[in-house]
Amino acid sequence: MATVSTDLNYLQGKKGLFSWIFSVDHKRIGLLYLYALITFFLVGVTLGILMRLELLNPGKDLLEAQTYNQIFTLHGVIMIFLFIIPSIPAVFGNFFLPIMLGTDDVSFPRLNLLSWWIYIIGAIMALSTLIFGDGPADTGWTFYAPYSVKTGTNVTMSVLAAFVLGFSSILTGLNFIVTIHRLRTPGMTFLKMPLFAWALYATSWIQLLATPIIGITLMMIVAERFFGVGLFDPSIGGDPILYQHLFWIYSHPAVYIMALPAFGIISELLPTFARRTIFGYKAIAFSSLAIAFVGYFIWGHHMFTSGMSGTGRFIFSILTFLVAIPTAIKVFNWVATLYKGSIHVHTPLLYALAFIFQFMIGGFTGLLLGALATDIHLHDTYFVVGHFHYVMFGGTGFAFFGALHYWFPKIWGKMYNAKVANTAFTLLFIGFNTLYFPMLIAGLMGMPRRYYDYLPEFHLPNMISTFGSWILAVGLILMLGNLIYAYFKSKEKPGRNPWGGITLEWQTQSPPPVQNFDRMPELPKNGPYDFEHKPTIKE
Amino acid sequence: MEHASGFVLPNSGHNRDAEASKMGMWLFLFTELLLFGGLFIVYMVYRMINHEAFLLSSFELDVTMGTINTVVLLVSSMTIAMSITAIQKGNIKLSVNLLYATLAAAIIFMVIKYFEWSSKIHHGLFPGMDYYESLPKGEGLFFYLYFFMTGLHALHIIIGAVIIGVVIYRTKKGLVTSEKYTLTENAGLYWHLVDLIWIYLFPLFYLIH
Amino acid sequence: MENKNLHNTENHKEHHISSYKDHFSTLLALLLLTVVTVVVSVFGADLRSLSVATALLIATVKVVVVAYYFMHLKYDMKLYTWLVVLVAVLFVAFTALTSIEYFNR
Amino acid sequence: MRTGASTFAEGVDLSLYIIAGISIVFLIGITAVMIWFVFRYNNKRNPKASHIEGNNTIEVVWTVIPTILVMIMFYYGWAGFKPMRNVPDNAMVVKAYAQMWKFSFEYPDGTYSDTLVVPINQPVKLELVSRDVLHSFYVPAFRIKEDMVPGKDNFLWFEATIEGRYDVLCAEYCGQLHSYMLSSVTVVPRQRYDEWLAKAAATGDDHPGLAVMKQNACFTCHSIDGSKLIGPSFKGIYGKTEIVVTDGAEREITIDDEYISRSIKDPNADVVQGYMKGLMISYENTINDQQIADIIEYIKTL
Ligand code: HEA
Ligand code: HEA
Ligand code: HEC
Ligand code: CUA
Ligand SMILES: [Cu+2]
Repeated sequence: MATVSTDLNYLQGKKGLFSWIFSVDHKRIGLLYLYALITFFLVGVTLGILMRLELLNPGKDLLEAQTYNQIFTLHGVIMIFLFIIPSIPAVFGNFFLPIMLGTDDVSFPRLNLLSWWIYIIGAIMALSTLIFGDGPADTGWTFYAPYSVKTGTNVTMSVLAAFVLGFSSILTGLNFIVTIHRLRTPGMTFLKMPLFAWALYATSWIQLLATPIIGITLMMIVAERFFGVGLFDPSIGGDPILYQHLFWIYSHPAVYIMALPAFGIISELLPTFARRTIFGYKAIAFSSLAIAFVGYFIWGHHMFTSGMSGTGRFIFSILTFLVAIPTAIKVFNWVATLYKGSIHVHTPLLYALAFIFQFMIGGFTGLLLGALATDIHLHDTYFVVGHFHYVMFGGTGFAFFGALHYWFPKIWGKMYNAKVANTAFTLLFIGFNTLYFPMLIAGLMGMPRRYYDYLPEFHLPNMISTFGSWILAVGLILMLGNLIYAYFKSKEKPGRNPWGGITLEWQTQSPPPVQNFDRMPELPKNGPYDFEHKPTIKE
Repeated sequence: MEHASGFVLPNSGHNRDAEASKMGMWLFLFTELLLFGGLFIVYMVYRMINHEAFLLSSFELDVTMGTINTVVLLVSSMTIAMSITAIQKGNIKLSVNLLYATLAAAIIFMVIKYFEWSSKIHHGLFPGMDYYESLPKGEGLFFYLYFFMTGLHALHIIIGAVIIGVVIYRTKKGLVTSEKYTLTENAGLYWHLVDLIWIYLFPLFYLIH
Repeated sequence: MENKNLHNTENHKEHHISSYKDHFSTLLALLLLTVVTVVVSVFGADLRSLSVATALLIATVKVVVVAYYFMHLKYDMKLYTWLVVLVAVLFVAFTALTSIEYFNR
Repeated sequence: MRTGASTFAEGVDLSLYIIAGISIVFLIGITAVMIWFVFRYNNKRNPKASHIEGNNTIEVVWTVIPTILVMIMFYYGWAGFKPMRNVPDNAMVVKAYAQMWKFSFEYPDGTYSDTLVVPINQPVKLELVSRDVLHSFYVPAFRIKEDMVPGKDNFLWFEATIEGRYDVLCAEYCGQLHSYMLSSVTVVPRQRYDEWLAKAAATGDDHPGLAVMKQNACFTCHSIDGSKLIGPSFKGIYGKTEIVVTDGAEREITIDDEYISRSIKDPNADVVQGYMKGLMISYENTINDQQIADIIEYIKTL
C-alpha cells in the first residue's frame, strides 16, 4: 500500500469538453449536474426577482398579466423539476455516494451518464418554450386541468419536458438503490452506512415509485391536448379532481425527494463540526424511511378545498400530521448532537444551523396547512408560498449551499475565503427571512397566490418582501462570486481532511483520484461516526 | 479496476455484477408497474362514477380475440422462461429457437390486436371520431382508456420484441453463454411484465360483464 | 480480467435452474385459470359485481404464479419478494385512499 | 389576521392560535437550545467532545410528546372545519357562478347580481358552479374557501355576524386575469336586504341583448368602446371583414349574423387573428337562440 499517491485526480487526465460530457466517471457527472443546475437556478432566480419587482407596488409595473403568469409557471417548473428535485442527489449524491461507500463508481456508470443527458434534453425542452411555440405555459407548475387543456400557451412542451425529466430522476434513483445494495465496501453493513447514504436510499425509493405516476398523468394531459376528448371533462363523465389526485400522488412524495437528501446533508455536517458521534443514528436513519413511506399517503392535503369528501379530508389531514413526527425526531436528534460536542464554527455549520431554523418555520407552517380549519383559510394564499419557500429554499436550498461549502475543498482541492463566505451567509440569511416571512403575513391576511396584482391592503408585506429579495440577491452573488474566485485563484491547498471529517471521502486525496481512493479506505470501528476511534488520516 | 497504487477496491461499479443487473431490471419493472398503476386508478375511478356505461361498452369488445391473445401471451411467457433454462444448461440452439417462438407469439399478438383495433376504428370508436363524439356519457371514457391502455401495452410488446431480437442476435454471436446469461434473464423479466399487465387488462376491459 | 464483486452478503449461493417440465406445468395452471375466469364472467354474467371480484382475484392469482415461477421469485433472494410486496402494498394503498374519497362523495 | 365576520372565524382562529402557539414555543425553544449549545460547547470551551450515541428513553419521549401534540392540533383543525360542511336547514340558497374572470350570483327569486348581498345572522348556502375552468370562492373575512369545479356541484355556507362589505377573491388560478376576479359580499340588516333585493329584481331598461351579455359577463373580455381587452371589441364590428384562423389556416370573413352566432356557440372554430384560442368558452348551452338574436341586434347598434 503506497503512502504517496501517483494516481491522477479526476480533474486531470482527459481534457476537453467531450471528455466531460461523455464521461462515465460519477464525479465528473456530478459536476456536470452542478454546472447545469446552477445555470438553471440563476434563470429561475432571475424570474423570481422579476416577479418581486412586479409585486413591489399594486397595479401594473413592468410586466403584462399574461407574462407574469408565464413567468411564475416557468419559475416553478425550473425550480422544482430542474433545480430542487435533482439538486442534492444528482450533484452530491453522484459525487460522494460511491466514495462514501468505499467503491469506485455507481453500479451503472453509463446509465448515470444517460440520466444526465436525459436531464439536459428535458431542460432544453422546458426552456425552449421561451422561444418556440406560443410562449411558456401559463398554468402554474401544477398544470391543473381543465385550464391546462384549454389555454393556448405551449403547455404540451412544458409537460413533455417534465415527463422527460421524470425519467432522468427515475434512472438516478434506480442507480443509487442498486449501488447501495451491491457496492458497499465489505464491513459496511446497512447500519454502518453514512446517514447521507441512508437519506439517498429513502429518496431513491420515492423517485422510483412515485415518478411514474406523474409521467402517465402528464401523458394524459398531452393526449388531451391532441385528441381533445375531455378525459377530465365532466360533461362526458370525467372528473377534473381526478387529475389533482394523480398529480399529487406524485408531487407530495416529491417534496420529500427535495427534503430527505437535505436531511442527509445536515446529518453529515453536524457530527463533523461537533467532532462527536451523531445522536440517535438509528432513529435518524429509520425516520428517513418512515417519512418516505408515510409521505406516500398524504397527497390529499393539497386538495382540502377541492370538493373532496369529508372522509377524505379527515384521513388526509390526520396522516399529514403523522409525517411531522419522524421529522420532529430528526430535528431533536440533530440538536442533541450538538450537546457536549466540541463545536467548530465554520461556514457549512452556519448553513446547517440556518437550515434547522428555517426548516422548522417551514415545517410548522406546514402544520397550519395540514389542519383542516386553517387550511380552508390559507389554501392557495401567500401563506402556502411562504411555506414552500421556507422548506425548499430555506431548507433544501440552504442545505445545498452548506454542502457546497463543505465539500468544495474536496471537490476542487482549493479553499474559499471564509470571511467572505460568512458575510455572504449572513446576507442570505437576513435576505431570505425578509423576503419570505412577510409572505406568511400576507397569506394570513388573505392574499391569494398567483396574483399579478393585489388589493392595496396587502401592500406593506409585499414591499418588505421585495426589499428582502434584493438583500438575498446580493448575498447570492457574493456567495457564488467567492466560490468562483476561489476556484480560479485560490492557492491554498486544503489537504485531505480540512474539517476533521470521518466519512470515507476525507481519507482520499483532494481532489479524489480517478479511482476514488489512493489507498484502501479504512472504516472507523463502531459505525460511521465513531469519532472516538477515528482512523488517522495521513496526508 | 486496478488502481495505480496497486490495490483493488473489493466492490466496484466497473465490474460485472449479474445480480446488480437483475436488481436494476426489477426496479425498472416496478416503475413500469406504477406507470400502468396510474392508469388503473383512472380506470377504477371512472368505472366507479360511470358504472353502467362501462358495463355496456365492454360488450363491444370481442372476448374471443381477447382470450386468444391471453393464451398467446401466456405461451410466450413459457417459451421465454424455457429459453432461460436452455441457456443455463448450455443449449444455445434451443434457447435461440425458443426466443424465436416468443418473437412469433409477439407478432401474433400484434396481428390480432391490429384486427381488433381496426374493427373498433372502423366503427368510429377512436377518440376524436364522429361516432365516438356522439357516445353517451361515460362510454367515451371507456374507449379512451381502452385505446390508451392497450396502446401503451402494445408499445411495450413492441419494445419487448425488439429486446428479444437483440438477445437472439447476441446469443448467436456467442455473447450470451451458460455463464453469462443476464441479458436473457432480464429480457425474460421484461417480457413477463408485459404478460402481467395484460393479465389485468384482459378482465378489466373484456370480462367485466 | 473477469472479476466479480466480492461483496456477497446479499448473494445467494447456487443458481436454481427450473426444469422445462416445471415451466410447462406452470403454463397449464395459467391456462386453466384463464378458462375459469372467462367462464365465470361470460356465463355467470348475472353475478355481476361478484364476477368483477372473482375476475380480479383470479388475475391476481395468475400474476402471483407468473411472478413466482416464471419470474423466478421463488428461487431468488427474498429481497425481491419483499420489494414486490412493498410495491403491491403501495399501489393498493393508492387505490384504497382514492376510492374511499370517491365513495364518500 | 383580519377580523372574523362569520360564525366560522372563531373555530378557525382558535385552531390557528393553538397550532401557531405550540409551534412558536418549539421554534423558540429549539433555536435557543441550539444556539446555546453552539456557544457552550464551542471547541474553545469544550475541547474534548463526549461521544453520546443516543438514549432510548429520550427517543421515546420525543416521539410520544409530538405525537400527542399533533393529535391535539389535528383535533382542533377538524373541530373548526366540521361545521363548514353541515349546512343548517334554514339556510338561504344562492347560486354562485364563476367564469373567466367574473363572479355572479343568482338569488332564489331569479335575480342576478355581480356582488353578493346577504342579511346578517342568516345562514347562506352558496351552490358553486363554474362555467369554464377551476375557480375558488374565497372570503378571507369569513374564513371560507371552496373550489368551483366545472361539472361538479360544490357548495359552501356561512353565517355573517358583522355588518360591512368584504372582499370576495378567486383563489384558484384561472388564467390571465385571475387576480382581477374580484367581487364583494355586503352584510346588511334583514330589512335593508329585502329592499335591495326588490330593487335589484326590477328589470332595468337595458337593451335585451345588453342584459344577456351583462348576465354572461361578456364584458370582462369584450369592450363596447373600441378598446382591446382579452377579446376583440364589439364596437362597429358588425359587417366588418376580418381575418380569422380556421383549423390553422387563415381566411377572410365578413361578420354577419351567422358568424356571430357561431362565435358564441363554437368560439374556437374561427379564431380572430391576433387573439388567443381557448379563452372564450362555448355558450351553446347557456344562451339560447333568441338571446343570441338579441345580442346580434345589440351589436349592430354599436
Ligand atoms: C421541501 C419541500 C417540502 C417539505 C419538506 C414540506 C413539508 C410539509 N408540508 Fe408542504 N408544501 C411544499 C413543499 C414541502 N412541504 C410545496 C412545494 C407546497 C405547495 C405546492 C403548490 O401548491 O404549489 C406545499 C404545500 C403544502 C400543503 C398544501 C397547502 C395548500 O395548498 O393548501 C400542506 C398542507 O397540509 C403542506 C404540509 C406540509 C407538512 C405538514 C410538512 C411536514 O413534513 C413538515 C414537518 C416538519 C416539522 C413539523 C418541523 C420540525 C419539527 C419539530 C421542530 C419538532 C416539533 C414538532 C411538533 C411539536 C409537531 N404543504
Ligand atoms: C427551490 C425552489 C424555489 C426557489 C429557490 C425560489 C426562489 C424565489 N422565488 Fe419562488 N417559487 C417556487 C420555487 C422556488 N422559488 C415555486 C415552486 C413556486 C410556485 C409556482 C407556481 O405557483 O406554480 C414559486 C412561486 C413564487 C412566487 C409566487 C408567485 C405567485 O403566486 O404569484 C414568488 C413571488 O414572489 C416567488 C418569488 C421567489 C423569489 C423572489 C425567489 C428568490 O429566492 C430569488 C432570489 C433571487 C436572487 C437571490 C437573485 C440572485 C441573482 C441574480 C439576480 C443574478 C442573476 C444573474 C444572472 C442570470 C447572470 N416564487
Ligand atoms: C374569457 C374571455 C371571453 C369571454 C368571457 C367572452 N369572450 Fe368572446 N372572445 C374572446 C376572445 C379571446 C375572442 C377572440 C378569439 C376567438 O375568436 O375565439 C372572442 C371572440 C368573440 C367574437 C368574435 C369577434 C370578432 O371580432 O370576430 C364574438 C362575437 C364574441 N367573442 C362574443 C362573445 C359573447 C357574446 C360573450 C358573452 C356571452 C363573450 N364573447 C364572452 C374572449 C371572451
Ligand atoms: Cu377565477 Cu382565479
Ligand atoms: Cu404536500
